Amino acid sequence: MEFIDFLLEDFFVTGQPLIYGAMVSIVLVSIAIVFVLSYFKKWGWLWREWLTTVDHKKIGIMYIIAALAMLFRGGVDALLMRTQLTLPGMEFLDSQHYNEIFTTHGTIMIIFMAMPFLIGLMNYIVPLQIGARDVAFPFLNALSFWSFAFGAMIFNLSFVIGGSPDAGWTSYTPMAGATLNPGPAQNYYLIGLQVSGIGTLATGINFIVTILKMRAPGMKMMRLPIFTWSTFITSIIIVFAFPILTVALALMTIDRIFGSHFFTLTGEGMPMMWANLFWLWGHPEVYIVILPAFGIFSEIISTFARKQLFGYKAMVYSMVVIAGLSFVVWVHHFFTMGAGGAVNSFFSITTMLIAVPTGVKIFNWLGTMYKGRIRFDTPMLWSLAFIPCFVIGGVTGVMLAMAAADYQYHNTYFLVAHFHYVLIAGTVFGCFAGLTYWYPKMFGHKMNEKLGKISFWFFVIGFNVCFFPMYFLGFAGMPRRTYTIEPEWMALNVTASIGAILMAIGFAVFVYNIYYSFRYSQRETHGDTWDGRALEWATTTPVPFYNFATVPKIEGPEAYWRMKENGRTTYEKEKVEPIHMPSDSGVPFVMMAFMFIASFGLIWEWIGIAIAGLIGVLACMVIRSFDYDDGFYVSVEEIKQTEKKAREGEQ
Amino acid sequence: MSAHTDISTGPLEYRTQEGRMNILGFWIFLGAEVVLFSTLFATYAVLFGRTADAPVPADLFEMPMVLIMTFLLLTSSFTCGIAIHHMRRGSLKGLFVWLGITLALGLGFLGFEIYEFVHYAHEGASLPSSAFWSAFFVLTGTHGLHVLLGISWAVLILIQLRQRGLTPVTSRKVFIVGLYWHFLDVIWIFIFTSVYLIGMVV
Amino acid sequence: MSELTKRIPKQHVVGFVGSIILTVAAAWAAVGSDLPTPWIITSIMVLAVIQAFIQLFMFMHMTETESGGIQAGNMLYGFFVAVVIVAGSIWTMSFGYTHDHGGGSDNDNETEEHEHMDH
Amino acid sequence: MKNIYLRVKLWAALPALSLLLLVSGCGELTVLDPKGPVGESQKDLIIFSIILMLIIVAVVFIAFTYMIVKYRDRPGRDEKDYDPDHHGNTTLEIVWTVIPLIIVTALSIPTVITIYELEEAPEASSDKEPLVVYATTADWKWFFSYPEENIETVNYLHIPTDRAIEFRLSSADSMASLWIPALGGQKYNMAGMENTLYLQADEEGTYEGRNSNYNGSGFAEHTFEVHAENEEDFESWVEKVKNTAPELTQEEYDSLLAPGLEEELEFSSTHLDYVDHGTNEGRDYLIERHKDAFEEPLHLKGGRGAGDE
Ligand code: HEA
Ligand code: HEA
Ligand code: CUA
Ligand SMILES: [Cu+2]
Repeated sequence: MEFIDFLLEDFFVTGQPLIYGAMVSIVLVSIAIVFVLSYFKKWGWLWREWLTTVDHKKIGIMYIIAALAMLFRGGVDALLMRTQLTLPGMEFLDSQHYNEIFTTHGTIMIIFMAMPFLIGLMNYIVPLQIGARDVAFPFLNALSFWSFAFGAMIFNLSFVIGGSPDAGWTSYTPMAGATLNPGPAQNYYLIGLQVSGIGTLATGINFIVTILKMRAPGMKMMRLPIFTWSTFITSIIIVFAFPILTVALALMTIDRIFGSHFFTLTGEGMPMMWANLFWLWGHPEVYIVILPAFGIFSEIISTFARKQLFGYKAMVYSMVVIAGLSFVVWVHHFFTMGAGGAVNSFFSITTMLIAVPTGVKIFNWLGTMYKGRIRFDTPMLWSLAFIPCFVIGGVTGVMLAMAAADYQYHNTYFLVAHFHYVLIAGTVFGCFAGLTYWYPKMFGHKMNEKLGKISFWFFVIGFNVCFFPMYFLGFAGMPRRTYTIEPEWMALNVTASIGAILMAIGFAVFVYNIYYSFRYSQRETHGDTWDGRALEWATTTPVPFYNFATVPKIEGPEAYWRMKENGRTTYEKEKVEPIHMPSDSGVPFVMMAFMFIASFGLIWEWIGIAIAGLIGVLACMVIRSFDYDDGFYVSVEEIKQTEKKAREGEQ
Repeated sequence: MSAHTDISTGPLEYRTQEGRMNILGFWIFLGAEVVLFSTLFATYAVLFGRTADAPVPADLFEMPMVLIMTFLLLTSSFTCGIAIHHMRRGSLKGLFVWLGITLALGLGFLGFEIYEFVHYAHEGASLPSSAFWSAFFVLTGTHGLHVLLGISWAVLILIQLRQRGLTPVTSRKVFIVGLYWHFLDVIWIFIFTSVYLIGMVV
Repeated sequence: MSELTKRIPKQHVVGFVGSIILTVAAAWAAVGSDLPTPWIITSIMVLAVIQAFIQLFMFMHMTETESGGIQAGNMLYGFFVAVVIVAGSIWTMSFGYTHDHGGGSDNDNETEEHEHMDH
Repeated sequence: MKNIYLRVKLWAALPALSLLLLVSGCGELTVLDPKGPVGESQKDLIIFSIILMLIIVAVVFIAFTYMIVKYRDRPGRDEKDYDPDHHGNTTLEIVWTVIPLIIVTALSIPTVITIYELEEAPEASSDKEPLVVYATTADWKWFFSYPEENIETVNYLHIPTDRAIEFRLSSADSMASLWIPALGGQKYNMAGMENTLYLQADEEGTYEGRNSNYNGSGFAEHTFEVHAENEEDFESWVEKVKNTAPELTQEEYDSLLAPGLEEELEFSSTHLDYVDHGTNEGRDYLIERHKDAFEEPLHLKGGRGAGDE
């Protein structure tokens, strides 16, 4: 009886029609998935082809699918918020639920949408761009993916079991501490981010080694495609920033569960230290989600302007400078803490300096278009829209960086407008651009152009209509994270909500386009869909699991462009040799499933379950340590067969 | 994986492409560990002096014990170096002996650390006592946990050495665990200096 | 490669003896000397950094093989970020003037600490 | 190609629109219509930066439009201005590195000057001693203590005009941020610490004040009203409170601290007699008394609640 009471009162989130709806739909969708898989006898296929795969291309695709799902979830959160904020006195959400929703919206969008989306694209593309057969550590790569997937699952579970965190994606203490915020909700945030963060760190290491050690012969660093460069630099930021988050989350977890006093009011703890650690990671984090997007735009603009990238070296060095500066600006997120004139002046200036290398990039993109012959396919449209929108976001960032003025902008919708302008125009446009650009390589057919353009215009116009008014809401004194608005802010909020609806339509058309193109698009017969320049276009479409039958020797920048000029391919019949490939493994999935159990135990402070799960994790590590499986060889015969089939359509 | 450019000279652990990549990857991981520990150091430094009603560090820290712990780890780092040296000479026996000594020293260190923690707890300084003591226990405890992990990991590798002898793979593993062990010594030097010595001075 | 023939390589012995000496020197500086506190803290931190380099070069062979440069660069960047985190946190979190920093009577020690950890 | 022009027009329209709104002095934009010297210097900085930013935006937009119009792929385009191998120009690259550097310098100088200026009481009223007000928050209400006058108010504030107010900010529990947009920027209220914020009103009137730093379910209602009046009115208000309001007993104060919303109240003594939450001793005063009260989050429905009058 007591147990049932517990289930109804604390375990499951009850009393909200929205959440009942979510529960029912989760159960229905799960049943449907189980049914479909059983009916079509697909369980074995799922396990063999996806859950145990170590192929970077499949892992990349899984990342992207998960990220799209998270964009949907985060987007629905956004629409709920916009609904509540449209009119003064709205009673659609009460304050508690509104707070939970902006918290999950922010967290999901940044941690479980933006990063995995970009990491998915990196996974698929980077090994292809450098002429490698996989990443340096394929097993670790699978582990990273599953740690992200289970981390995201834990976080999303909070919605129906135990309640969602409600302290903002920044989770400032003492509000997020155990005293003021008891219960499992905040633990979901801590543990969900922790689990996926470990995977991100591993991804960073993986890509650094991949890019340093697995380049095709002749592919010098200064010949790398610019997207690979951006991945490399992003990975460095990841490796040096994520441990800070790991520690910060761990400290708050220990505070909440084991009674320490890092960020508490009692025991002389120091709540602001959390903010300090959070932003020490958090600022580099925003460049983690923008630099790969910069890389994508560079590839696309150069391809569709049909010109070499302007100022390749400056593009590389500017990213290096941004990466370096990104570690010395974090205090701009709490200028209002009162750290004094010297601190604020220093961090104001370092922050504004980032405008310089970023400006170099903007002008170089314009330079790339100069004397080009620009085609306006959908990927290019996203990239073009990025430039003016991002500049608006960037220059308002510089306005925020002026500490004395920031005392007025801080915690207002001016800030909300800034970060959506950079995150959406930068990261989200970048993801959409990259996905449509590389889509034919991944799936063997283009996305429909007409639908693509419709979704583009809805999304871009909606985006500006939604977020531009928010700058003025900031000037009008509207604070962020407020669940209800004053009458004088109504006009602008109505506008913003209309914009959000336009964006939602844009996104819906985008998703529909995936389905439509799957059904009706013409299949690609040629690997080089867009007349591309980098090596990923040199393989056939669909890409064989070993990527390249023969690895080409690289003679300069824009490797594939040169190969095309010299009539070379990645399949030179005489040179085919057996290819060594890593074996698939179920260990990453199982290990992270145990991690999931351990996390769930920790979140509910059921230490027994937590320990049991951890033992499972350790056991998997031991199994892995004793695993001497050295992979397998693909025979010359099989390679020739595969290539013959794949190249049938080409002459 | 791409071209297996294997070589036939030089230390065994570097001979395969895989071995070289693993070692490089581990170095990069150590870079991340530097950041991880420096975050703990930063926290410790910021929370220094926030002892609330608990004892202050100068009253509890004792030089002899800290010195013993330091020498244990320093020596183990040295013996680990010798173990790797023997491995590179192709002496499995030498490797076993010296790595064994290393682990024994590591266990000794852990023993002292546990004793120290229990002792402090008796004196009224434990994790929940105050911000300062939280920072102290988490910083030193994280290091201790790493040592424990290093020992267990090395034991697993010793078993594999038994089973397979010195191969490019096993020697790579030994080398990497060796790097880990030395690295923990580096961290301890900073704990010794900025926690214990400074804690005794001020 | 002549080192390889020896049972105990000289480099490692030198490193070991060096680190023992540095440790003893630091311990002495801390409790045996009567230097002013800021001096003590500066000097023992310098000794610690030297010891770290002994480990990295003499025991861990950081610069060995063609990845040596990368490995060294990686560790150097790690140290840069470490300095930023430690010094930066102390600087911003001590935020001087208007804040009651807590720590009651230990306050004096603390400010000293802040000034001298910035290395 | 119609689309391109449409978009160009759209984006050209946005900054023009913003400029329009600005020059028309849109009364709703509180931050740009400040009522005191602190907000005034921040507004000047903001306007200065907006002008520079608009120039940058204009340059980028014009260049952008030029590129996509002139170099778009269209039938019958002159082949001579297509140069696929063109990939750099050192002079240009130096130019667009140096000019932004100069702009950043131009922004930094007034920024640093203003930062230091705001650390002190405003010049404009340096002839008078600032009025000291302890502004303490507890979830989700404001306590304003006037130590010299020995009075305390809850959720509203009276200040004299043309005299600097020296706020001593602190919090009894979660972090908050005192913000009166019409008078100037905000600073954090934190437990166990004390922050100083100077503001000043030059015009009489009633202004909105609020906590702008999210702190849980009562956040939207965590507001207060600021009545700025001339020195005489202020004095008589103080007298009135002194004479008519009850004393703030510790018992009463403790019960007011419990998390929740509160009415406007006034007292003829201050809580500083028992506790100063800005000191180390006061940091866990509230927690010791109301630890268990945080279990249930407030489920406030939309609309203005207790923070309103
Ligand atoms: C993709 C993510 C992303 C990116 C790229 C940026 C880029 C920048 N951000 Fe932003 N930022 C966020 C995401 C991002 N930000 C988020 C999520 C928050 C809020 C978090 C929260 O509190 O929840 C935030 C908050 C934030 C703040 C804190 C404000 C506050 O809390 O009060 C500040 C303050 O300085 C700031 C500044 C900047 C600056 C100066 C840049 C610069 O990098 C921009 C540089 C670009 C340009 C300037 C445009 C192009 C340049 C030219 C055309 C050259 C000429 C220009 C000049 C000379 C000015 N950001
Ligand atoms: C990459 C990051 C990212 C992205 C893409 C977005 C996208 C959006 N965000 Fe987000 N936002 C953040 C990151 C992001 N946000 C962060 C970090 C915060 C701070 C959180 C915090 O304060 O802690 C924030 C906060 C935030 C706020 C402020 C909340 C507050 O302070 O009170 C608002 C308010 O309007 C908002 C709105 C939106 C909207 C309308 C979108 C739109 O772009 C969304 C587009 C819409 C869709 C993609 C919907 C798709 C759905 C359908 C098509 C289905 C429709 C069906 C049904 C409704 C059943 N966001
Ligand atoms: Cu050299 Cu261990
Ligand atoms: Cu930032």
